[in-house]
Amino acid sequence: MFKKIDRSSLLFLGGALAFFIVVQALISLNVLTAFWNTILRIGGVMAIVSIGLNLIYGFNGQFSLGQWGFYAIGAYSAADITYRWTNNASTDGLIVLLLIVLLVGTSILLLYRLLSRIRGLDALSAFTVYLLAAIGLSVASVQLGRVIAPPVNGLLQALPPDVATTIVFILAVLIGGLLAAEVSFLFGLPVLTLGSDYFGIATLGFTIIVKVLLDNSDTLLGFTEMKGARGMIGIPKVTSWFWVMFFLVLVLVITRNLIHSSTGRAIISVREDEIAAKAMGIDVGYFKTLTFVLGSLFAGLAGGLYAHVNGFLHPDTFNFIKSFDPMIIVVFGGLGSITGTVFASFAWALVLEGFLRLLLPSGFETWRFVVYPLLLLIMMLLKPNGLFGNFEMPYLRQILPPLRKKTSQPQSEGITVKEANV
Amino acid sequence: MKTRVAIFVLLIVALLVTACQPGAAGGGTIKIAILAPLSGPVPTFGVSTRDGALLAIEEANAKGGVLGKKIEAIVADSQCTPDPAVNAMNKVIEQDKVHYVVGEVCSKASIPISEIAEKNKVVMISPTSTNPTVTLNADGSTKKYVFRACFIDPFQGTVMAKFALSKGYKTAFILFDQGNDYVRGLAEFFEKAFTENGGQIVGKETYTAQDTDFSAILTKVAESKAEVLFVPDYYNIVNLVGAQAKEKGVTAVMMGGDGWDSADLDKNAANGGFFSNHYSPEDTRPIVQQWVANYQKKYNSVPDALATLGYDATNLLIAAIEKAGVDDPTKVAEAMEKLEYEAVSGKVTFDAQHNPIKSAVVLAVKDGKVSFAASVAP
Amino acid sequence: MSDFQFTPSPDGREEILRIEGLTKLFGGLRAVNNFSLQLHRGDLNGLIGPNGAGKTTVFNMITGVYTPTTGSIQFRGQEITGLEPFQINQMGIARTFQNIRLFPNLTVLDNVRIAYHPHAGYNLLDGIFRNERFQVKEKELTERAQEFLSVFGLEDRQGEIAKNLPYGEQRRLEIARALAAEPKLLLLDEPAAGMNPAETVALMDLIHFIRERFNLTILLIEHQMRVVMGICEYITVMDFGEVIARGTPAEIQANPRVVEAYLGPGAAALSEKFRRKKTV
Amino acid sequence: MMLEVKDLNVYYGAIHALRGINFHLEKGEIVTLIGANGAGKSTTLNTISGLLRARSGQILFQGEDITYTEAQDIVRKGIIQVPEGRKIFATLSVIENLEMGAYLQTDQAQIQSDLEAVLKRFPRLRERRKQFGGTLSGGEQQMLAIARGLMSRPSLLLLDEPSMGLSPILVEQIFEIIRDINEQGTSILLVEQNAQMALSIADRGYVLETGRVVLEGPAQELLHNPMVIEAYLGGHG
Amino acid sequence: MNSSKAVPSTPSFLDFLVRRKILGLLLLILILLLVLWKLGSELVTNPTLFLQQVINGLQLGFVYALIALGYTMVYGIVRLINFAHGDVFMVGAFMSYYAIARVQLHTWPAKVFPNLSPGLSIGIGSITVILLSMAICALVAITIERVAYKPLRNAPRISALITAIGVSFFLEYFGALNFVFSPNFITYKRPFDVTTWMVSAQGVQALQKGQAIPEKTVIFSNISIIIVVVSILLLVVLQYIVGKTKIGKAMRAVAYDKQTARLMGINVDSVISVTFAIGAALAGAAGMLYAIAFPQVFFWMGIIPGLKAFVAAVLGGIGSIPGALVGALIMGQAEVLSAAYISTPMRDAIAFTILIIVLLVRPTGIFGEAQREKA
Repeated sequence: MFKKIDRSSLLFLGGALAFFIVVQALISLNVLTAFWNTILRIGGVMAIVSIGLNLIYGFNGQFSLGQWGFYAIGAYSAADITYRWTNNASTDGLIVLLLIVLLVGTSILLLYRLLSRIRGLDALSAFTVYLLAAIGLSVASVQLGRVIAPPVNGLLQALPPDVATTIVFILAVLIGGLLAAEVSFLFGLPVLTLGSDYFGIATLGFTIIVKVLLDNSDTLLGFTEMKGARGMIGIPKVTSWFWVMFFLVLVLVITRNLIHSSTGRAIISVREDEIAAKAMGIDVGYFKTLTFVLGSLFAGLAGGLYAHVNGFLHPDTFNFIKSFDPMIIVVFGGLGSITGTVFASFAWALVLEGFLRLLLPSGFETWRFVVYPLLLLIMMLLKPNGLFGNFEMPYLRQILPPLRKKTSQPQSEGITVKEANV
Repeated sequence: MKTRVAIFVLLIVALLVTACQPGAAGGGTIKIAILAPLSGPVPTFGVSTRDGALLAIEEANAKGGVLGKKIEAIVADSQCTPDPAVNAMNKVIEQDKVHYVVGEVCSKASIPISEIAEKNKVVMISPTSTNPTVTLNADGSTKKYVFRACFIDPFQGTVMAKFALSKGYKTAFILFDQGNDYVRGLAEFFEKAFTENGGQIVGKETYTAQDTDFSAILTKVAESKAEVLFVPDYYNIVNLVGAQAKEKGVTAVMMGGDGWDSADLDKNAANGGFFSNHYSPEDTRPIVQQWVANYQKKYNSVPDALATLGYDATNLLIAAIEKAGVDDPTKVAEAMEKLEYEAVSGKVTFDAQHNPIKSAVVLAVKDGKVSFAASVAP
Repeated sequence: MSDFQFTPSPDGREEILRIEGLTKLFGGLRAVNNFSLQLHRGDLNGLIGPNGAGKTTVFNMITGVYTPTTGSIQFRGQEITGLEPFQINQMGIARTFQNIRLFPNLTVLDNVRIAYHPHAGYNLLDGIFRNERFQVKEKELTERAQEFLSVFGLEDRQGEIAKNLPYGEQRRLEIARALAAEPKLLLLDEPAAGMNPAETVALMDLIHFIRERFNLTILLIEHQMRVVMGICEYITVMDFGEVIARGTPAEIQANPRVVEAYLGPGAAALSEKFRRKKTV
Repeated sequence: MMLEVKDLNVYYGAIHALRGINFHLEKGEIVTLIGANGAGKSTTLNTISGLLRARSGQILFQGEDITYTEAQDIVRKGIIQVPEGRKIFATLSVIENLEMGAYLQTDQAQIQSDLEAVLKRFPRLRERRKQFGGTLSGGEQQMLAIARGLMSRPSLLLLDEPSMGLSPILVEQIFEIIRDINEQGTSILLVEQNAQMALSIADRGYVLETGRVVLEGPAQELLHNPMVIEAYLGGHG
Repeated sequence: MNSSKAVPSTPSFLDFLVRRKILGLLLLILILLLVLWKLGSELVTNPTLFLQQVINGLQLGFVYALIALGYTMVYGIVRLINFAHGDVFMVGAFMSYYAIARVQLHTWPAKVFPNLSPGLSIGIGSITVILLSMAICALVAITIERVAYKPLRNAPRISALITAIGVSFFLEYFGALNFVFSPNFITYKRPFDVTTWMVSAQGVQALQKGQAIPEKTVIFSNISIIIVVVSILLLVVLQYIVGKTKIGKAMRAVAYDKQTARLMGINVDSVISVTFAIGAALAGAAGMLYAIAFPQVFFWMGIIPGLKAFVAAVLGGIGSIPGALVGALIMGQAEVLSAAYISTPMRDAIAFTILIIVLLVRPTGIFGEAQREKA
């Protein structure tokens, strides 16, 4: 049964395709106007961020408020790449970040192998090693990038502009995701040793630190094109409904395959009972880090997509108050339910930005944010486990393998304990 | 399970129904959308702007509307934040089918929506967004459909620098909000003009919009013995800075920009300070007196800079429509470029980058009153 | 030092576990003091003692949950103190818990499959791409897990959520899960707690059976003497962190210190004393 | 009749912890519930105390149905539990722990005199009255737990494994105290693993196994009942 | 130590550096030395300025302490991060604003007893106002607890956290409505005038209006004194309530062990309500003091102080009352000193960096109790 693609996968992919085509058709026919189009795209982007958070919180049990910071990192790094390409016709951003992502990523993997052989590893010391490696390699990448960029410029410029931009865009989104993932690895390494609520607060701190850095991106960080608090303009608006759906489906498939593999079960076991998981040979620290990095990867991807929706980035979008939004969505949809998360993301965007805007009578525009928390409150009181609890649609549902054919097991038959009959 | 399916279906149906709802036919009226941050961090700015704009529309309607049609105001909340602003802009363009937009207040919201305006050929006039890129494309060309009703930063910063020097002050300390481009712009151009003309900046400090405790930096100001403290922020920050400056022994004269202009400016805290503005309420021009009186009658408070600019922006728009003679955004935009209009904030024409050319005044805060101090031509 | 003598196994079996001078202090409290123990392949030994005697603390030190204050633990000749619990498990020591620690919201099958993870034979990327290797290994792993379940009579329950199982089945599931890690040494912490007599008898048979079938060495903590006396070949008795007796079940039952530790000091005499008071 | 428990059924989630327990306790008696770990002894006490809710059955205290009464009202009626593992408030001083026992008492003078009486009974506690509960030794904690229970002026004291983790000498002391408290008129329901000890001071006993009463009778009879001995030391299964 | 394929052991140079925590410690020590060197050199260059900044930080720290206590008490008892606490603080500030600016409540002693000395009369009046806003905040908090938290006590912990965020949004935006509080920044009317004193080698003098401060002078105002004194007073009262009263002891008992507290006859629900009320009352007082120090009230004013105070509570060890005070004082100093000497735009980032570093060194905060191991 593992060999063939099962019915639920076909149904899911078909359904996703159908959903994409229907919405795309409605967009093309202008039935769904730019207003709804934007909201749907934002909903999709939020779904990706929230799936990442659901992995971290819902499946691995780590209370993280840092998702928004990684989202910001993905958004700004991807935007910087495409900005340099479209405005300066230069690939230096692309090349340098690509080199950083690759070199630092490789060094992390290599160092991880090396360091994991050390008994009783101290997280902070390990962090220092990784940090030094990351800083060194980043500096090297910048130098190296200057050499490599010009020939690649020529190469890309030879392509039709649309194709080149698309290539740069896809790479930018992926690099944004990977960069967020690597930063999350460095940050998570020491911080993941903290107990649950303390971890949440430290990650909230991360979001705030990222926001402050973005506020000063042009002065302290030296990226003048990001323009700090003036907001970054000139990013090509290439994130179409297609790309949102493409990445959403990709993330869904990855998440589903991950969760339904041995790795996924190990991740969940950490949430269920850390001590029992350790006793069963699960390297709890490794799986916490892995999940955190994966969740942040998704956040970074989503950030890259978001940057190219409106073509404008402002640090205020990454304010810590908004960092609760993915958490609200995840809890609202149901912890541990990917279906719920996706549904809640779209519902959140459609209700808050869509219906409430349209339905509230004029003069009551400000009531949007009075109604929203009330809705939230009522929903939480009525369904404290979220809208979907742990319900999953068929594709995401764990399939129970069929029972093995009974082989003859004479010894075991005799002593098999019957169910307590009293 | 069933309920979930039901909810899902309901949402889809609702989406389709609302989406397919045709925007109300625009036959009998001309619609003007007002995008203002009614919620979010600074609703107070949004409320003022909206009130000013609504008053302009009301007055125009009282005079029979424009092109013989009534004007219909559509208010949308844009939260001074990019995403909601984009949604609000899309909503008024797509659902309400407006051709003219007054807004947004904050540059960070105005920039993304100006691109939508340009793409959809909708005339947009921002009452207060000072960032140059609001009216400019990425390549430096001017956006055809986007205008603004306020000074851009260089002008006010320069005005105040010159004014400070003319008063004989030689040293200044600048406080500005790193996260607010309006404040930052004013601060930068003040510094430039002040030092170029012989003054000296003895210190610069930043804060964030959420800060309330300025004790650390005000202690530094007191220590620096600067003669002028330039705080080009909105009145709420000025109130806090002014109140604490006195406790910290700061003797410098406070100066700032049009952000100070508000009925809520703490005249006690800002006592002895000066700020640049678009007009003086003491101005005897009838349009100014009429405006102040009408506003006071309707909203029971003195109009602030935001209300005034909201009023002016709307009037400029109406005048341009009138001048164009047709309800056609392209024509209106062309008419606007050549417009010459007597607004509350002075006689306005637009330069090549769609920024208004108008004169500024400097107002003094003294003994609980705001009074005219000087007039500066562009 | 300890009076404990390490001896080679009479029939030359491999030494599995050697604990020497193990001591654990919690603050000032001496939870375990100078504990020593030796196990050979195939041993089925018991560790008994009243509540709070320090038995579970010994288990926690063997499995790496606590680091011993002093002392050494060698598993098949390798020092394992200071290793992480998961590393110790991967080396071949599995355990169950006194107050059942299943993964409560997962299915019975997944509980077992999780323990099989270190031997899954495919990695993260295989899982994400669902390649051939994943398909094969996952199938193998699942069948293996089901096999374990069927040994424990839980095959029909594979889809059940673990926390909804009756108590006795939860116990058996926990043992099945521990075995899925393919251990050489199995530590059972009060496996019969909360079981009724019928279930207990069945459990004892089961323990015997798994020892044979999986070639295990077993150390178990138990309160119910009838279990310990019934199946253990050799028993170590602890009280107040100290070993107070060692020996075969018969020896232990006859040992006055053990009787006192369990039944109270001079039970009969004390009873007389209280009786007298009552009647006065 | 002081306490009567009829057909009590209690569940933990899906686990059927008590399966129709019946027993009773007369005024002035010491009754003991004995049995192995997980037999349902503590569950019974917690249900009487109102921490757990019975799914069916009835608990009568002095003729009054208290099956669904709130925990604090049960204490008010005169039943107090000295929980398993002492459960001293480690962050409160000894005196404060005792005051918590008297939480529902309002008469300050009476609380003071009770406090005095309790400290007199437990001189060790008087020595340590300013110390935090968490710093006491096991035996002292057990004394404090009993003393704290007495501060509520109970007519029925529920004791959950008072001998747990104590040395024989201390166990003896604790049991003497229990005896003593009983002689001064407080009825006692004692849950113990240490069966001989418990039966030696009790009037009657019930043996619990997996949530049901399997044996009951006068303590002296149970003490010599081979089934009890076997249940603990197990001749052979 | 034996080695084999399964047993990790690399006794090498790297092992030495990494395992012995040396690298990690070096990193931390390096950061610490840099900060100390920077601050030390500033202290030497201009000691009065430094002292002045410390005084500024002290005033801020005490206000944070009052808010932090509410977080810490609620967390200690129900393990809930009460995000709405900052907004209760805002309600307190608004209440005192209305009482002073609209009702002139602070002038009642002058009206009823015209012969009272003005200082005393304003003092009594201000105390009335602060008590009023404390009482209203307590009521608001009890209502919130009953409506939004109590029904979720047996639900997953995160549900209550989400409702806390919901309540926080609601209080803000409902407060922003015109007929509730206001969407505007409102200038707060202090019940008394500000007086500033200079302390120098010449002694203490009042600072005249418009007078520049001479060299080597430290100034402080009656506002800092009032804030510090009132805060300390409230802390003493709180310490008394928690330490000596029956309800305080019950609070500690419930925080330690709810089940056993129930066995003692303690009504856990009402103790929790009281805890919320006391925490909120402190926030109400803090609201008024904060508004006096930084005279402006605004519907969003609770968010940032709330966040900072929350960080302070965590820094000190959430659940610990002295921890909240120490954490808040550290936060106050960290904020002011980093604004003054390190980097103004980065001051929030610096505050959080300190928090993260402290947590890495002491995972449960400065006064936090170590997490109990369990197996």
